Parts: sequence; C-alpha cells; structure tokens
Amino acid sequence: MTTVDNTNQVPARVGTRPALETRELHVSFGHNPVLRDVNLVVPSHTAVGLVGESGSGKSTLGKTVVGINRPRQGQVLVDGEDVASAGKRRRAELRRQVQYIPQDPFSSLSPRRTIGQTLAEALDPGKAKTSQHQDRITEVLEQVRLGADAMGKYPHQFSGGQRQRIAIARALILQPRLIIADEITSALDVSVQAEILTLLRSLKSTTEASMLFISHNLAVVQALCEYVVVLYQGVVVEQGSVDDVYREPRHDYTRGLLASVPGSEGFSLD
Amino acid sequence: MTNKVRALGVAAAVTVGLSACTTGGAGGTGTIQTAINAAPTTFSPWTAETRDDYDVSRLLFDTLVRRGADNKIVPALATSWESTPTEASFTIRDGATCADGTPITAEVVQNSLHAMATAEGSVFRKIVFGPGRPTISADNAAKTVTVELAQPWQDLVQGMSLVATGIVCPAGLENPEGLRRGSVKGAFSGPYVLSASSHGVSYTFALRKGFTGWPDYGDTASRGKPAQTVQVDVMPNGSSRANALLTGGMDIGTISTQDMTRFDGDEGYTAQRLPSSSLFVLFNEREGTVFADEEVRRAVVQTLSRKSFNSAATAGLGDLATTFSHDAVPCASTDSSVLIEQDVEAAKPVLRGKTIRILGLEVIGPQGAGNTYIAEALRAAGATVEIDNVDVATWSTTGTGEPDAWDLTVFAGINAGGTMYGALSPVVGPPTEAGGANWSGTEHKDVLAMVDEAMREPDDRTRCGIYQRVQETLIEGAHVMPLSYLPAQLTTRSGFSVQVHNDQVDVATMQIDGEG
Amino acid sequence: MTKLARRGLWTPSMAGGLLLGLGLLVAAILAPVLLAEPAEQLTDAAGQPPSAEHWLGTDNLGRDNLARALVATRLTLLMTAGATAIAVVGGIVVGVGVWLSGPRVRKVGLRLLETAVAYPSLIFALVIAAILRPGVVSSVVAIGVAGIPSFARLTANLAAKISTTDYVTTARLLGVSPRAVALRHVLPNMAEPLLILATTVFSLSLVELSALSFIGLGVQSPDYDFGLLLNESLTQIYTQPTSVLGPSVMIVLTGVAVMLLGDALAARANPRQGRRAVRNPAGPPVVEIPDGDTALVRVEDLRVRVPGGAELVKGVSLTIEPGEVVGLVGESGSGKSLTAMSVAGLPPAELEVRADVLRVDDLNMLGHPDRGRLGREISIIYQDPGTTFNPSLRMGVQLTEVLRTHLGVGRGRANKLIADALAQVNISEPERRLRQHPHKLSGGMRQRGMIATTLVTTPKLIVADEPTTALDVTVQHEVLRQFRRIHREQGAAMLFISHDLGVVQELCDRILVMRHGEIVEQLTPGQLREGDVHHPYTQALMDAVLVVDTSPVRQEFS
Amino acid sequence: MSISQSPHPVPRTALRDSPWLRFGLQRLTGLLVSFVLLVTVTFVIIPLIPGDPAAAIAGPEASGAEIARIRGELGLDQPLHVQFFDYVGGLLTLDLGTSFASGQDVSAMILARLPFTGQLALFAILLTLIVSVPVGMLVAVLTHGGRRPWLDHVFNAVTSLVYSVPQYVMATLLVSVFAVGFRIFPAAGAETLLSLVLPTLALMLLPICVVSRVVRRETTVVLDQDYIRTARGWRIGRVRMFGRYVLPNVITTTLTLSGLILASQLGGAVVIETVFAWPGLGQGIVDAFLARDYPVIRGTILVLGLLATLIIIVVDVILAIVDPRTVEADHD
Repeated sequence: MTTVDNTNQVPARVGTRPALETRELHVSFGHNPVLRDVNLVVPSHTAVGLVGESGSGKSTLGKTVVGINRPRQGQVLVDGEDVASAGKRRRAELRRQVQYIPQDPFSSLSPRRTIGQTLAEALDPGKAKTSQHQDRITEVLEQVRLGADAMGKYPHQFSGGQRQRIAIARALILQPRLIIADEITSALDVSVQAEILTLLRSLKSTTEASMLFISHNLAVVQALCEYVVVLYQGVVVEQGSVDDVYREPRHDYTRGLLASVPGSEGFSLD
Repeated sequence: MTNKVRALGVAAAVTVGLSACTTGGAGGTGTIQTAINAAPTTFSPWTAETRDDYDVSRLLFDTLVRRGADNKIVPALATSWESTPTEASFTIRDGATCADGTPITAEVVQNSLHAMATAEGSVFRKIVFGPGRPTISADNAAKTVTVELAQPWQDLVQGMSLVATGIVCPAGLENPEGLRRGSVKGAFSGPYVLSASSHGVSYTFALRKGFTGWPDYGDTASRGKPAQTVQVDVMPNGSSRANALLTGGMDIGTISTQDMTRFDGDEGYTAQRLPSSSLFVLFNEREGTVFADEEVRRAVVQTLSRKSFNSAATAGLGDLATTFSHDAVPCASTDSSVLIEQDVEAAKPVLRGKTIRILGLEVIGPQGAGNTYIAEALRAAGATVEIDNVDVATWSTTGTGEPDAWDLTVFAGINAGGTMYGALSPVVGPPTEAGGANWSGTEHKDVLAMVDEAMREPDDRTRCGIYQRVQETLIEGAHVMPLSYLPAQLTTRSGFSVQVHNDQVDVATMQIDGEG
Repeated sequence: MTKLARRGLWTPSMAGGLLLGLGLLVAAILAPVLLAEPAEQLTDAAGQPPSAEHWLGTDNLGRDNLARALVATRLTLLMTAGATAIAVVGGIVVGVGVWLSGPRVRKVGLRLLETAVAYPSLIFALVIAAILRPGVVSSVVAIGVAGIPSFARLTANLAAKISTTDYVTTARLLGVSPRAVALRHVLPNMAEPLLILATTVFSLSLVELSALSFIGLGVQSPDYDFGLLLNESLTQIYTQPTSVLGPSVMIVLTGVAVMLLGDALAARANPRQGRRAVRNPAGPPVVEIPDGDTALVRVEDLRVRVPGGAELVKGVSLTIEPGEVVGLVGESGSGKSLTAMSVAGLPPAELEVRADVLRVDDLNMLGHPDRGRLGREISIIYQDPGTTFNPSLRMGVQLTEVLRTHLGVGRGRANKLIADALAQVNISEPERRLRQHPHKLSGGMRQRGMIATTLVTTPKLIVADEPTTALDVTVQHEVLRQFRRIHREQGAAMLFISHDLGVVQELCDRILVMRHGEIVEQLTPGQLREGDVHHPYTQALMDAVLVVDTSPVRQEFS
Repeated sequence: MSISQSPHPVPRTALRDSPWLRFGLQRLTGLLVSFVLLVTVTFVIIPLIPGDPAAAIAGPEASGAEIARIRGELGLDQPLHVQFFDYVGGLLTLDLGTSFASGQDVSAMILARLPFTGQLALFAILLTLIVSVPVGMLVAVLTHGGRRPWLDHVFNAVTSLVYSVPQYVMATLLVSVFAVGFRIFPAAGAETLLSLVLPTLALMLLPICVVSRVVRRETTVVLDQDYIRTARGWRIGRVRMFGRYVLPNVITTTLTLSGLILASQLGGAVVIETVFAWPGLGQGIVDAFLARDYPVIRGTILVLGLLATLIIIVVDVILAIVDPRTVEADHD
C-alpha cells in the first residue's frame, strides 16, 4: 500500500471529515522552497507520525498548519474547511481547533505566570482568570497526571518532563480536533520520553483529538502512531500505515531512518 | 553658564584694545593672545552690535578722534577739529592709507561717514548725528571734512570717537556684504587687517606695515610696541579665560565673573575693574499696569536695598550706582542724596496684595540671583511675585515686544555710545510698540524737552546741569531705580599692557612691553 | 536582614545603596520642613566662608549653603524620578509597541530608534527645554523625552528575545490579543532587566538634569535642585570652593546610591549569583603509577559537592584501560557529566572536588598538570546545541587549535592535516568548510569535525559528553559510526556519556550506570543485549529504549 | 550516505538577493528617511523656541522699528511654507544658508567647528576603548565564578562614583588641578596637542565607566558560553583564549555601544567644550541657541544627525565583517 509518489495514502475515515488535510502545500523562505506539493491527511481520532531529519521541512509543515508560517500555495483544511478562505471569526475558531505543542519545554511556558494562569489563558484568551475555570483546569491537569496543586506553581518548579505535560494540558484544555506535537520528546532524556509517550497513548483513548506527531525517530513514531508520513527535502517520499511502511520501506531514505535507531534491526556502526 | 557669559557680551565685557599712542615706528613685535565672548556678528563698523564687534572693528578701522581721560577728545585720523552745536569740521592726517594702499583723503572720509549716516540698521546713527540727516562735505585740498547737522547735537564730536564711525575705505563701500563678513581687505583703515579667521573659533589680525596713525592720548608713557599679530579666540566662559590667563594661554583678557578675585594681589597681573553695564530697575508704566501708579513704584524702590542687590548680582564686586548710566558718562549724576531712601515699613502697606511680574534677565548674577533678590524682597514686603528668569534673547523679545507680559525688570544698560542720551533711550522717547526703544512705555515729554535743550547747549557745565535735572526727574519720580554697576575686569599679564581711559578700554592700545 | 542575607540580597552594594538611599529620602522629606528658613531666607550674611554657624558658608543672598543643598534633595529626587518615569514608561510603550506591530512598521521603527539613540540626547533635551522655556517641568520633560529612544531600544531588544519564545508564539496562536501578550507575557518577563536599566536611567537623568542647568536651561530660580545650586556655585569654585561641595557631594551620593542598588538588583537577577569559586587543594601535577596498574584512567572515591551543600557525586570509582570504551549512562542530574568533567580536569569552578585518586595516565587531575600534555592527551567532545564553537571564528582556526598550540604545527600544515581528517569523516569540501563560520555547518558536521581533530592529535583519552543527544537519529548514527571508526583506527580510550542505553550499548566495551551520584551497576554490552541486568533503575532505562520493530506483528508499547 | 548534510545548499543568488546589497540598501534608506524627518522636524520645531531672533540680534536697546526691519531682512516675516521651500531648496544644493547673527556661511561655520569636536570625540572614544576593554575583561576574568568578591564590589563602587560625578564638575576639577594647580596642561583653548589632554580625559571618564561595565558584563556572559568550555578543553593559553575567543564576542556589543557614545559625544560634549573653551559643535549650537540663530541650529542638528547615522552604519559594517551572521539575520 505504500508508494513513493505524492498520492495521499492515509485514508480518511469513512463518513467523517479528516481532522486535517493539506492540499498541494508549497512553503518557501525567501527564494528557498522548504515544502513542495505536500498532500497530507490526518483522519479523525488518529495519530499520524511525520518523520524526517532536521531541515526536511517537518517543523515548517507543522507551523504552517497552525498558521505561524504562511504557505505560498495550497490549502490547509481543518475539519474539512479551508482555513485561509474562512471568515475572520470562523478562522479564529478553526485555529483553536488545532493546538500546537512546541519542542522545548523550557521556553514554552511563561516563567512569570502560574500554571493555572497559563491554562486559563488557553481557555479564555481575553480574561485569563484562573478562578473561573478552576474545575476544567483541575480536570485537564489530572488528565496529564499532575495534581491540582500544580495550578498555583510556576514553571521553574517543574522538571522538563512535567513541563511537557503542562504543555500537553494546555493543548488539551480546549478539546481540540487536532494536536500538533512538534518533536516534543526530543529534548528529553529517554526515560522521560517514555513517560510522555505512555501518557500520549493513554490520552489517545480518552480524548477525541487527532494528532500530528512530528519526530525524527521512527521508533518513537511507532510507539504512538497508526500512520506515518516521511518527509525528505520538503517532499513527502513515503506514507502509509506504520506497519506497512516499516515492514516494506520503499524509499532509501526511509530505510536509512529505520536503520539509524540504535538497537534496531539493521543498525550497525560498521 | 554659557549664556550668562554670552550675555555679558551684550551686557558687559570690555575686551581687547590695541596699539600704543606714542609708538611712532611701524615695527611690531610678537603675538598677543586675547579672547572675545562670541563670534563677531559683523565686521562692518556701522552695524556693530556687541562689544565683541566693537573690539574687532577697533583693530580694523581707524576713527577720526578718540575719547581720552575726563572725556577729553584726542586726535586720531583727524589731527584737529572745530565744532559748534550744529556743525563740526575735521582735518585729516597726512599720509594715512587704507590697507590696499589707497590714500585716505577727505573724500574717502566723507564717503564713509555718508554711508554710515545713511546705513540701515545702525543703532549709532542717531547717537552720533541726532535726529535727521546730516550733510557731509569734503575739501580734498584743505584735507577737511565738514559735517552739518539738521538740528543741534552736542554729542557729534564725541560720536566721531565711536567704533561705529570707523572709516571704511572705498573697497569696503563697494562691497557691503564682503565688508560685513570681513572678507574685503582693502576696506580696513585701522592698524590691523584680518589675516585669517575660522568663524566662531578664532581670528588672526596682522599689523599693517607702515601704519602710523596711532591715537594720541597725550603723555601716557609707553615702553612697548604693538604686536605683530593679535590672536583672538572665541572663549565664552569667564572661568576658562581666567584659567587661560593664569596659565599663560592668554595675555590680555576681560573677566566678568567672580573669577576676577583670583587675580587679587597677584603681582604677575595688572587687574583693573571697570563698570561694564549699569543695572537699574525699570518699570512697565503703561496704562492699566500696576506700576502706572507712582506710589507703587516708590514702594518698590523703598523696599529694595542696593547693597543687598549688589551682593547677589555681583558678589559685592560691583560699585553701587547713583544713576542709570555709568558714572564715566559725561554728566552722570554722582549725588546719592537724589536716591529714594530705603523704607520697607512705609512700602509694605502699598505693596500688600499687589501682584508683580518680574521679567528677569538670567545673567544678572549667577542664575539671575539679582532678580531672585528683588523677588524675595518684594515678597517679604507682602507683594505677590511671579518671576521668570530668561536668557537675553527672550528677555529682549519680551521686553520690547510683549508689554503685557511683565511689570518690572532689571535693565542692563550697555550704552555703547557712552552718552547720557544713549543711557536714556530705554526709559524715554517713543515706546517700543510705537517703533521706539523705550521699554517703560511712558514718553516723558518733559525729559525729552530737557534733552533737546542740552543738545543745543555748547557749554559743558550748563549742559551737565540740565542732564542732572533729567536724572533727578527720573530717579525721584521712581521711574528708575539705580542699582549697581556690573563689573568687568581687564586683566593683563605682566609684559603686556593696554590703555584705559575714562573707564573704557580703548580698543587700540594693546602692547608688548619693552624688550618683548 | 537575615532573610535578605539568605536570599543573597544583603551584599555590600545593597547595604551601601539602601543606606545612602534612605539617608537621601530622609533629607528629601525632612529638610524642606526643617531647614526652609536658613535655606531660603535672605540675610545680610552674604557670601560668607564656612563657619560653625554655616558649615559650608552662605551664598550671595546670605542663605545657608548646606541647608540649600539638603532642601534641594526633594526637588532633585522628584525631578529625576519624573524624568526617569517618562523615559521608562515612554521607552516601554514605544519599544514594546514596535515589537508588537507588523513586520514593516517594526523594521522602520527599529531603524528610526537606532538613529534616534545615536543622536546626542543632550542636544535633544536642549531643544525641548528651550521650546518649553526652562523650568522644573520642562527640564523633567526634556530629559525624560530625550531618554525615551535609548530605553525604547533596550526594551525592543528585550522584547525581541521574548517575542520569539515559544510561550509568546503559543499565546498568539491561542488568539491572545497583542495588548494582552504585551501585558501578560512580554512585560512581566522583562521586568527585572528593565528595573535594573531604570536605575541606570535614573543616575543618568540626575547627571543630565544638572548638565541642563549648566547650559542654563535647567531649573530656574526661585526653585532649586542640585544642578542649579551646583551651577550657581561653580563660578566660585576657584574663589570659594566650599560652596560647590554641598551640591556636588549630594549629586554624587544620589548617583552612587542608585547605581549600587542597581548593581545589587542585577547581581540578584543573575542566576549564577551566589556561586563562589572553590579553591580545591592542588596536588602535584603528576602522580606515580603503582606497578601493575595498567589502567589509563583511575578514579577512586570521587566526590563532587556544592560547598556546604549537596553532594552531587558520591564516591565514584572507575577505571578505563588503554583503548577501552567506557559508557557512562544515567538521567539528567545523575552526576555523569560531573564525573566525566572531573576526569577531564574541567569541573565547574564553584564545586568542591575530592578524590583519593583522579588520574589520567600519570597526570594528576587534582593538580595542575602540564597544559600541553592535557591538550595532546585528552580530547573532549561536547553535546552540540549549536553553541560549542565560537561563532565569530572560522572552523579552521578552531579545529586546528590543539595542533597549533600543543603540537607546534604551522598554520598551513595544520589546515592541510585537518582537511584530510575531515574528508576521512565524510565531510565534503573540507577546505571550504574550514573557511566557514560554525553556523554554516550542520550539527552533525560540527560533531564530525570535532571527531576529526582527534584523528590528527591522537589523544590517549577521548571524553565525549552526550555528543549525539542534540542530533537527529540519522545524524547520530553517522556520528556514532565515526566514533567507532576513530576508536578502531587510533585505539584511544574513550569515556562516552549518554542518557540512552541504546546508544552506548552499540559502542562501548563496558557500561556504567549512574544514578544520584553513584554508580549502581556495571555491565557489558552482551549483558545488556540479553537483558541481564539487576538494578531496577537499569531495567527502567532499558525499557525506555525504543527500537524499530519491523516484524509483522506490531510491538505493543506499555 | 550523506543524509546528514544540509538538504538546502544555499543556491547562488541573484545580485538583488545578495544580503550585502540588501544590507546596504536598507541602511541607505534608513539614512534618507531619518534625514528627511530631521529636516522637517527641526524646521518646524526650532521657531517654537521663545525669543525672537531679530530681538536677539538687535539687543535690548534697539527700537521696535529696528527689530521689525531686521525681521524683514532675515525673511522671518514670510509665511512658514515659503521659508521651508527656500530652506529645502538650499539644502538640495548643499547650502545650509547664512547665519542670522553673523551673516557667515553656515556650512563654513560648521566645518570650522567640526574638526575640533571630531578630534575630541575620536580621541575620547579610542582611549575609552583602550582603557575599558582590558579593564572590563580583566575584572570579569578575575571575578568570574564568584572569585574575588571584593574586586567586584570595588569595581562597582568606583565606576558608580565616577559615573555619578557630573562631567562639568569633573572637567572643572581637572582644570583646577592639572592646569591651574600644577600647570601641566593648558587650561583652555585648542592650540596645541597638549590642549587635547584634559578635555579628552574629562570626556572619557563617564564612557569608560559605562563601557568597562558593559565589557565586564559581556565578558562574564561570554565566559559562560559553551564555546569557551570547548576552548578550555583544548587547553589553550590565557592570552589566546581571551584574545581569540572572548574578545571578538565581547567587541560586538562594545563596538555598538562605542558607536553610540561617539555619535552622542559629537554634540553632547557641550559641557566639556564650555569648560575648556573648546570651539566645537556643542559650544557652537549653544551659542546659536542663545542667538536664536535658526540656520546655524538647524544646520548643526542636521549635520549631527547625519554623522550619527553614518557612525551607526560604519559600526554596522564593521560588525558585519566581524560577525557575518548579522547581515544574514537581516534577511528574514
């Protein structure tokens, strides 16, 4: 089922609109094309892994989807709706349907705001009062296995892994359609990475959100995702179900990726 | 601080003089370093406005006569003269030349004086010639120039000693703009030519070869020679000048700040304190203002102490004034009994509840301390006082242009003409709003009539009697209150000299002494 | 006070600043009430020299100089505070505003600010003061407004850093309005540096206000501040110097008080404050190696601690045989890096390092061994977050450093050698790379560059501190291959640190697992592969290692 | 396998994409914009200063008629827009007009003063750098990592103290001690090279405090950088470490700051110039203010603005050469 061409091979769930779809997306910085003709589907209630090395454009894709970067061409559809052509208010609503978790847990939380304030701001960007949303905040903190007492604390009182949980909670609190997790485990020790992955897996079954999981490590993707999209030099070179792609990689680059995880079959230092 | 010193350029500062009266030969020697406050505003003698302008013009342009001790007129370019109240004729020295070699004939002098008498923008025109146009004629053969006046004007001969009547040679008359900028060498008739200049920074004057027309002040002994070069730097800060003098960076200079006392008892220097401007209280007497009422003016005068003011404004270094002009001006009153006596208690009831707006010139004492004294004294006497200490430009603008904005000011009279008539100008005659120079707003027709009478009077004693009445009228009527004379100190390093006559440094007597 | 001391606040700077500041405040509050009469009443005792009655003499209106200097404190402090407030508030509004506006406005705004900052601010103040007519309010406005551009620029610089942080990006994505972003995120996070800058602005305003007085455009009588008093008396500096003393001393004291407070604040804001370098007792530069001790590196009972605080490495002992590759594994904070850096002789200066034995070959790392030998024999490779190379130097200079400094190789030859080495570690166009600055190279290339240096310097020991952690897996793979290769070719011993058991098990001959400053288990790669581990912590680390499963049945992750 | 190499080798760009060209164009545009702004703003704002130039020229003893005549002569009775177009027209032919007060050519007046100020500012900034860079670095190194806390406090206290002394007090002190007291240096004027010593010294002290504090702070920051740790690992000598690894990274901030100080000293030396009777631009503009000499004020402000911008550009170029990332950063 895997191909090397750009045909969309991740199937949309029958009867439901995909959480995210990109159509012929082109992004460039100055005159350097970064993404070319990217077609991508994240079906409802599904985790899709987006893999590629640094500079392959995978983070750019994530940032384009949430609106940090502007595409030069192509469409981003959230819940079947083109974000760019939506009205201003609708666009804001669609944007809130897509939540973004950045890589570095140390710079993603404002050092001068309590966890409660940070989460309240996500719920209500206008007022950001903790008191009005106490219940929801407690609830989401519990979802990421942090106590309600975290609410009054500041980021520096938490470890990297805990901060990443808070960042996840901030993404979850709006009950979004899609979460874009941009290398959220790369800056963590492997042991912490494992904890986060465990958390994400359990969240898959308790929340409705789909996930676009960006990583450079195929092993991590395998631990979490049903589908995988391989990006190489701004182009999707391979996509399909994790099982299919891992078992029968078509592209050299994918094979290289597979063989570079230490301990995996085919990994060798000679 | 700069503006303080700068304003003293307007309100004070007698600076450089040059040359020696009895040095016959053409030979000059060495360099004299001196300073002026600010860049000269003009090199044309007729339009000279600041003391710096006068000094520079003195070096460049000769005048017919000079004013010596006791107001005695002495020969310079003119060797002799005759005068009546309406006419004067001058005999021109033989062999005088312009810087470009043109002989200075009677006609050259006639043309120059004519140009001055018709020049726009010379404040001195009236001081020298009085109202109306003079007729000037020359007789080349007899080497005489005759000035006929439209009406009697006793100050005419003295006026011919002012820088403003400096003789401009034909080259300068042909090029007025160049004359103003100092770029026409042939225009100069005086002992020096401007040989180099960096405007606003420094000016170099070179002694003219063969110049012999030094003024003849009489028997004043002189051991020295004029300098071959006079180097004039622009140096606005009084302390800097004092420092330069003390460290040998300057030979002759004028200091008007408290730095004067730094030379007290120092044998390496000759220091001479001269009144540079006369300070007096001037009231805005226009109708409807608080000082239209003589009683209120009198109360102010009764409140103030000249001594305390002098202490605040000059640190006690100035002399107390007995009239509104320098005491060296011909016919100045020296009678302190004319002054209204201090009587604070009598003044209090009158001043209570009155609002007085003081227009303070900030150069009267450090940060306008003199004005502060007046304000505090009036406040202590019960008046409500508003005080605004401003720089010279704003002071002039407000004083001449905004009669509704002030009630009282301490006027700093320079009186560059050195005549009683000149000293009177801010208080009598047409008010400023009518195009005149009178700040007080009242014309004083009676005083004007007396001045007119004085100008017709050929006898000096009688004339001074009339002027004495004029001063009494203004002082006793509390139109002005004489305060003190702002001192400036001519300081000369030993080995150098400059002559002072009649409290004025002749702008032409700097010398390097003896062996040099 | 003890509380302050505990928070590291009670420094001499803080003490001095507070003391002076309080004194000035007292003067500002009390002097105008108590000393109004001697300070303002005209008396006949004008221009008097210092006496028992008038310590600093009197001015020309007979007022007491000392009283005037003290009374002026209030107005001076108020004016300076006012000017500072204008500069700071204006600067913040402009600076943050510029950053929150669109890219076009921002670019133009920043450029204009830059020019405005370069403009002589005193001239700027001069114009404003002249237009407003000299006086208290106009001086404050003039100096305040003239200070806006530089404060705005500083604010913009700080805001620039903050506005690129993830939390600001996230807040914007969440739809938080720019104003709220500024108020909630940008401002609070630069409050501290701004406060410190504000103290600088305060002392600068103080001096500039008095300079304005000097030019004659400051406060006008009858009001008086230090500047006016100073200016009044400066004309007497040569004749009655004591009159200058009051205002100048007051100005200097005020300035010093504020600067000291600023310094104290800055010191507190610095996270490294409170670090105190430790003078570790120095042993001899070399030690004798007992007969029969074949180890290249021997560490016995290494203890590293914060002086008077926690022990971070608690008695570690280890050996590395010549040519052996030893892995040191553990999570962040387990003490593995401290151990490695102690071995390399570069522990953080503020830590206390003790050991029974700590040697590399015969070099005593507790002493001050010969620099040349250290440089030649021990090579260190760090984690590459993009900052391990000096950004302003070309790669060639940096990579040939050891060759030229310690091996006496000339520049040309060193470049040639390193270029060959780069080619060996698969770096294309090595000559060009050497001429490039570090930021032009990818992380993998930089790490391979580092490895290449060991090819030419042939050290006895390579200490690699998480050298692959910041790299993508594919790049990590390549870098690991190069490690293996130089080990094969050079036979250097290696201390390899990682938090990933998966990484070390492929490379190392022996693996030490560290936790909480102690070595909890020692393993061979074989044991690891077979899962023959005993310590639960090692087990947990093993479980955390993810490998790609390409077998038909999906691996279940628990 | 070369997958670890950059997938986007930077392609050879067209000239219009050259970062250096962009950099140059941007700076030029900036220069132009600030110049236009400066011309307009100064033109409008200067006449707001209370005090009539004509009254200032005529003096207090002049008559109302005389003042009115002078106003006409100066062209002040013309509508503002006419004056403005005259002024701009002059500027286009590089003519700054003639001084109200003296009738001299404004550009000549400024040119006469510029070398004095330039000399003073350059000397001061050079010496500032020569003194404060080593001092700042030395203090940073000696106190790094919490060593020698006493030095830390002494450095802070001394720099605070010197920083807090108003420049004119410092200048006056220097004069009274070294010129009037010991007679080592001239007290005033700008005749000899020796005349430069005291003004330069007076002008330097404050920047020395500022710059050495900044150098010290920056050095501390640099010393904590990863690349210094790397260089330590190479065990290179102290001299090389500070010369090659610390200094270039400290110098960027220092240069920027020095540029700003240099620019601001060109006009900001007003106070020093007054005390030392130094005939520079600062003194000139104060004189012009007092005389309400609009053309000179405007001309000086304009020239100072131009110089400030030029200095910034020069510093930018130097920085770009030292650290090429700055040019590329502009590219975004």
